[in-house]
Amino acid sequence: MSRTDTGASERVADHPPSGPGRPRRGLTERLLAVRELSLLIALAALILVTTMRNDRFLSAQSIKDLLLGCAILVILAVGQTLVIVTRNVDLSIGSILGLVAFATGELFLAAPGTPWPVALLVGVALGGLCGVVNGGLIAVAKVPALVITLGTLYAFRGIDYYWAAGRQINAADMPRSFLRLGNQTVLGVPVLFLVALVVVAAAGFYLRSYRSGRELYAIGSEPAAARLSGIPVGRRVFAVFAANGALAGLAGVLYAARFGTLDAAAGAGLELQVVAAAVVGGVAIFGGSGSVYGAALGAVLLTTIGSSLAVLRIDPFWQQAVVGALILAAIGLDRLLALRTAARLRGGSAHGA
Amino acid sequence: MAHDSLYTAPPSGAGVETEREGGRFAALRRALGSWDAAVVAALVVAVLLASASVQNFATGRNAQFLLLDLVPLALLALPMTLIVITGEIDLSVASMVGLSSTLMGQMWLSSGLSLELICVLVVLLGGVLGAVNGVFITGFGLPSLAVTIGTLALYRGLSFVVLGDQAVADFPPSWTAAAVRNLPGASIPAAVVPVLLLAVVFGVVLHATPVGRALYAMGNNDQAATFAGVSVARTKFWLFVVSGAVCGLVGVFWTLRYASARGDNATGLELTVVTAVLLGGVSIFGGRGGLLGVVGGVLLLGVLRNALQLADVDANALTIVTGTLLIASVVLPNAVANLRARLHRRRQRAHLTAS
Amino acid sequence: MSPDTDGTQTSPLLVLDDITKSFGAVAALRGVHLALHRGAAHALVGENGAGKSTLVKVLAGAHAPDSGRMTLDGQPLVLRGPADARAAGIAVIYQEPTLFPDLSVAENIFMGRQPLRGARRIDSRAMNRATERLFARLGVRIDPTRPARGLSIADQQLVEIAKALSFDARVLVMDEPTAALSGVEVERLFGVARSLCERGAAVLFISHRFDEVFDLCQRITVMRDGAWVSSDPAADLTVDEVVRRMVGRDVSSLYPKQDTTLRDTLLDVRGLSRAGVFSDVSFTVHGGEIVALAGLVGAGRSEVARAIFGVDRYDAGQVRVAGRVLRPGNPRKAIAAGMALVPEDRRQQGLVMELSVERNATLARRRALSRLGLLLGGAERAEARCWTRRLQVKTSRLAAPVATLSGGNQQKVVLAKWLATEPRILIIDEPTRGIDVGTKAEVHRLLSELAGAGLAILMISSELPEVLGMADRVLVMHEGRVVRELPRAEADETSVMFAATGQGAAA
Amino acid sequence: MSANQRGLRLGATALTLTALLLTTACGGTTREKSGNDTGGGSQTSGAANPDAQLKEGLKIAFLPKQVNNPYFTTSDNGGKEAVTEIKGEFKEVGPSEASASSQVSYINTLSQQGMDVIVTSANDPNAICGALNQAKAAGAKIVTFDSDTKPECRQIFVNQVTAEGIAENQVKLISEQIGGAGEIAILSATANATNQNAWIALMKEELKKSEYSKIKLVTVAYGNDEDQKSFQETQGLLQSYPNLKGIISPTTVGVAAAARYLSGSQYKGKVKLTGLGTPNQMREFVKDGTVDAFALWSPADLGYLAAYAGAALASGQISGAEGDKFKAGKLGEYTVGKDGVVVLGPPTVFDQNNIDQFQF
Repeated sequence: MSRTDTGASERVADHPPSGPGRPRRGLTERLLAVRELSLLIALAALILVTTMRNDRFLSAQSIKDLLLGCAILVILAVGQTLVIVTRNVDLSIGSILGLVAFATGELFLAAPGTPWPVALLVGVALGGLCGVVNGGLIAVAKVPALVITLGTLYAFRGIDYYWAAGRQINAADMPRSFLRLGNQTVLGVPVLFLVALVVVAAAGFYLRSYRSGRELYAIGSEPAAARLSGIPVGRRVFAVFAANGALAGLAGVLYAARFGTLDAAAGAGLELQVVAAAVVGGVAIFGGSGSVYGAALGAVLLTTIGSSLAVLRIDPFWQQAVVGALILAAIGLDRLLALRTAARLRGGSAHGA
Repeated sequence: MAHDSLYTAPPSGAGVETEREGGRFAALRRALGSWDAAVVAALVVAVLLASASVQNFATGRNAQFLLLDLVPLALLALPMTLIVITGEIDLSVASMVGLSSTLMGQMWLSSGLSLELICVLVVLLGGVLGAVNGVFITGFGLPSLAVTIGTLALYRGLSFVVLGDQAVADFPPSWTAAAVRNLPGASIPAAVVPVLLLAVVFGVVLHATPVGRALYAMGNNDQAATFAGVSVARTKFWLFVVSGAVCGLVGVFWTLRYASARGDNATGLELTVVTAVLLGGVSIFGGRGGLLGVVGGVLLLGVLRNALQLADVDANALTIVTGTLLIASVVLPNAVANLRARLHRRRQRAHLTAS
Repeated sequence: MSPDTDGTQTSPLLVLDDITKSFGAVAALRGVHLALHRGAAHALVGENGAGKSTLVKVLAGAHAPDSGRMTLDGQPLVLRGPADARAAGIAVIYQEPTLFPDLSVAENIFMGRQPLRGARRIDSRAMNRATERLFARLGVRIDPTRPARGLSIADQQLVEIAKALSFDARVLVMDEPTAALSGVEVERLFGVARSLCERGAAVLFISHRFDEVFDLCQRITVMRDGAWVSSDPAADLTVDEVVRRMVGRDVSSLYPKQDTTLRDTLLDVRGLSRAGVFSDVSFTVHGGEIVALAGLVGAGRSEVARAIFGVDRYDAGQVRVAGRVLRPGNPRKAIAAGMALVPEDRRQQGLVMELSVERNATLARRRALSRLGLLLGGAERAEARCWTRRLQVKTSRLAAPVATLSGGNQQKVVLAKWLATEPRILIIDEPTRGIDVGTKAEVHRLLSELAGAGLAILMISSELPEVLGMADRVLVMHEGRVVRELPRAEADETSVMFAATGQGAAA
Repeated sequence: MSANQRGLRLGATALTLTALLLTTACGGTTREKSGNDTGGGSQTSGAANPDAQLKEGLKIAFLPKQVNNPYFTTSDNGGKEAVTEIKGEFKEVGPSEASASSQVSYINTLSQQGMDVIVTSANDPNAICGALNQAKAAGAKIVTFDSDTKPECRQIFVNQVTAEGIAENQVKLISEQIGGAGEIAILSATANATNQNAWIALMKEELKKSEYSKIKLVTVAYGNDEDQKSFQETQGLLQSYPNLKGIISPTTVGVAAAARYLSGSQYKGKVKLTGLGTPNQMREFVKDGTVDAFALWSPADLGYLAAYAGAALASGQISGAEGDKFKAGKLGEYTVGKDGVVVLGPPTVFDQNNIDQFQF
């Protein structure tokens, strides 16, 4: 915490400011805009390079594939953003997704006539339940979310395995109407991507425009101050984990619709990509700052990297290494920028009185 | 130091707030003072129960299998204990083992170096991998959790890059046999001996040297440690280097034991290591725990898995058991401490109103 | 008998009755009474550690009292958390600002109470306008949309004040809000407080500056060692009387610094600067001398001490110990050169609260005590026993966590830790903060003895009587610079405060 | 230098020194020196008695690559059927993730439990060898199926088909579908999957035949047996090779993912797909016209045969030597081939006409 005089405020002793002026754009907002812009530039550059190698990369089919491919990751990244903003992390989402995806298949097996909206609701509810388990354990034990969710990562996956017992659910077991959800398009845009867009917009709107949304940032920014301000920290963190679980549940149902073939291993290892997407998207791992738009862009970027590696015929084994390198680069870059900003703010004027 | 408070739920609290925490942690401390003993007792109970109820458990051959399976886990738990005591974590250990293993395979395949030299190089390279973690964590001041999640992915990815589509398996049989050989005249694997030696070294460093004192101090309060002349960053850096070097060693052992260098070696082992360390009574917040408890934790975990496996418990149930054990070993001490603190307060209140 | 039955006309708005609160073995509040009246400002004074801040946290709902009653407007008041206190109309300005660095200034002020528009959305334009209006009332101009990160401590405090104002609170609690403010800002703040009073609010004001206390407040409550001492109309009291009640005995007998002969220069600080924190700090300390570094909170005193000791780096300048240049940024080198630093924040910097007394007392000596790199046998225990005896630390056993000790005994453990290193230079930051009066005297006697034994002592203290009583020389800092150097004979309350508040500093 | 640092450095130095000492003392083991001294050929112990009756009460354990793979669930169920027929004790154990090291631990457990036969599918041809040999020494008979180990580590390998058979079949299927000419690609599982690589090598041989001279194999992609990855790789193939006419995916996960991708894309019906898949997974895509025909052996029969082979070994009917014959219940008589390999038979081809007769 810097406790230094910046001279940033101009003290006017005798004449108060002349009426309410037009609010200027805050520094935070400007920094965020910079991050989102640079992500877009990176994305454009990547697409350009890949397209130069192979012009089909920019065909309608290919763009459709990209949008379809990133939808699930975008939804998960939005949920993870909610969690990271409060200075927590949820590593169990991959397992929640797998469990819910399998449960969806089971539901259709058990009750073949189930309309897909019901399945969607059941999946979201089951995901939410998993999130409640996470949130509850964290609230009760007051231990880092990392450890709890690392534990539930295995516990949920174990339940999934146990339940599936080596069985597989196939596309034929699920109703056509449900599977169409997975690759249908509206005006050339996949439904899945539209769902993701709605989730991003809703979460972004909530975080910006609602008191409880702003409180999430407050909690991540300075937990002790949040408590003193009367913010129900425990309740908010609990709710965030429940919401993240529900979003992972939604992603699980969509996963089932998209891939059609389900076994218990669905979504294994996805948590790394999701954390990477959020972090690359500018969500500070220290909490308190970052936006869902950035996280969503991060998810799109990661998916595009995956696709272009395949198109560029680069050894697919590089992909995981790239994910890791991106996480390191993103958090390192954030740190560097933060230090720079701090130095600039401090160096601005030393007791310029 | 932003990273020390990251992901720790209890309020870092200003001023008097910590005084209450002090009270609670004192209770926690009492609960944990006996944690070592509890782990050892649980271990004894587990062994006795398994011997009595699980067929084929109490045999020399089984002991050999059990111990051999535990060698990597035990080795990795040693530096992890020290790291967690300083309030950090290293999630990249399993990936470092995997990368060490493939590096060993690649060198054996294509470099023409002698295997002895390769082994040394792999341990040193492991140290370099750990140093990368260390630089990001102590040099840039980033949270170890985030950094090692990144290197978890990076190193695993690289280990696939290194060997790509092959598994190197033609290591000399004399070497691969040595990795699983028993001590003469006993059904105890010879590999246990270096593990024990290292455990003693780590135990002595942690419990009877100035370095160990500094580790506890910085895990509890790195500011106070800095004011007392402890080089917090430098010590942590070297801990991560040591962790990497031990991973290199485990990589060598793993490769020889399974006679196969593959990109997916030791996948997911980090969870088991962290579980064993926490089960051994090391506090995830840092500053508390001992090596004896961790060794107990490793053995307990091994005995449980082995016995359950022998009792034909489903592998999936074992996954659940590991996850649940991890959660229980962090939730239980805290829940107990909370309960005690609450009882204490109630007693105090009763005392006050009575007077 | 209730202490506030004497001659007040209206029934009090907020009453605290027999409030008790303890943390572990430490009793922070023991049967405290307080009554705040509508339209009146009430001062709460007491030494550091007298329990004022704990009382503030009880009022804020951050701490639940162990026993006692609170009533607001005659109704029993139970605060289950800060949110309850807010709902009851109690606003608190803390000693240390509690802002969210990542959020905008306006959001910091209105967190949880942002103005809304349709569909319960936050109306950020209205929020920013309201913020500008609040700042206008305070007469400052801070961009409402800038993040709180990077604000100066004074500006942070102003944001806190604006926050409290925005409540239209019935009870306004101010815990040393003026420490970092300039004279004009203090006047503005008092203007706001008075206008709140006129509207019928009750104000509780905590400060060490008696001129401000007597300027603003109608009643004064004195606390000492967590206990209530007295509540009287300000008009019936004098400064001397208040100080006597705060300290509990005559001031002069407290500070037994003996005159000693000066020896060689041991600490020589030349042109030390750290951008934005302090600049061009130069002074020397001789063996046998106690030099006090005085100034307001935030003037940069502790930061200078940290830089000298090497915890922080500095941008320019030099530190010499007995003539030899000390490597910057390395506390271990400083310790090796014979320097010791007893930091201001015992809990965060001085002690590892969960480790035992023994481990804490020997932490800085862990290397010296080891044989062949091993700490075996009872070397640490013997050393710890020796020093805890010499300093008369009261503890049940050396293996007890230091958190279980009282504040005074904790401070002795810190001293033991550093005296065990047998330093030549002792830098001691707020040596008696939060410890009881008896131990205070012991600490002062000890410092005097140490100086007599030839140590060079650099003392940082916010307590003027301590500075004036103990120091051979007083260096006064203001906004990161040493603005006055006063020999003992010339130092008095007026001259030090005058320099510390920056008045006439330029002369 | 600080003592702290000194201690750590001391440790590192000591470690290095010890290792270096080791190096010099032993003179060094290099790859060239060690050579390939692992003797080949399966070791057969004891003579076989072809007339011996199958013993009852044999303890037969199935250890698949992982227990969460539907393919193995099916084949293990086939094994169970066989074991029930011969009145043995059946057991299925295995790791939840396909890793060789956890298989070792299970082999040890099984050997500790005194199993008569261990039927396993190896995650790594070498890694589980040591444990298998120990189990063999402890009296268990070792049968591998689906994925083999080194021949000396087991007595019998029950091969689903010969690699040649697969290669022949797959190339023939794709050639028929694309009309004998054009570019094709292969979508495989993981890049180090032993049998996949063997098949791919043989497919390349097969393609050299004159009748396939107009077919060009452009690349091999690896979907890692993950849905998402296989999806992306299929997508990448289609973009990189605009003239692609067909894809062979000789892995159940890959072929299903590729089919699902194709069925929702503009390439549906235009780019042909064949491979190895289960009828249940592929039924949808055969019916909607994405896939004309694909092949697979019966995993259940594979497990069934492996169980009988194990029982025959344990009963002394066969020893694993070339030429040994045994009866495998409903499947009839089988002969042990070279290196102890028993071949299940040619793969079944599934298309629109027959797919509804199969349920697995």
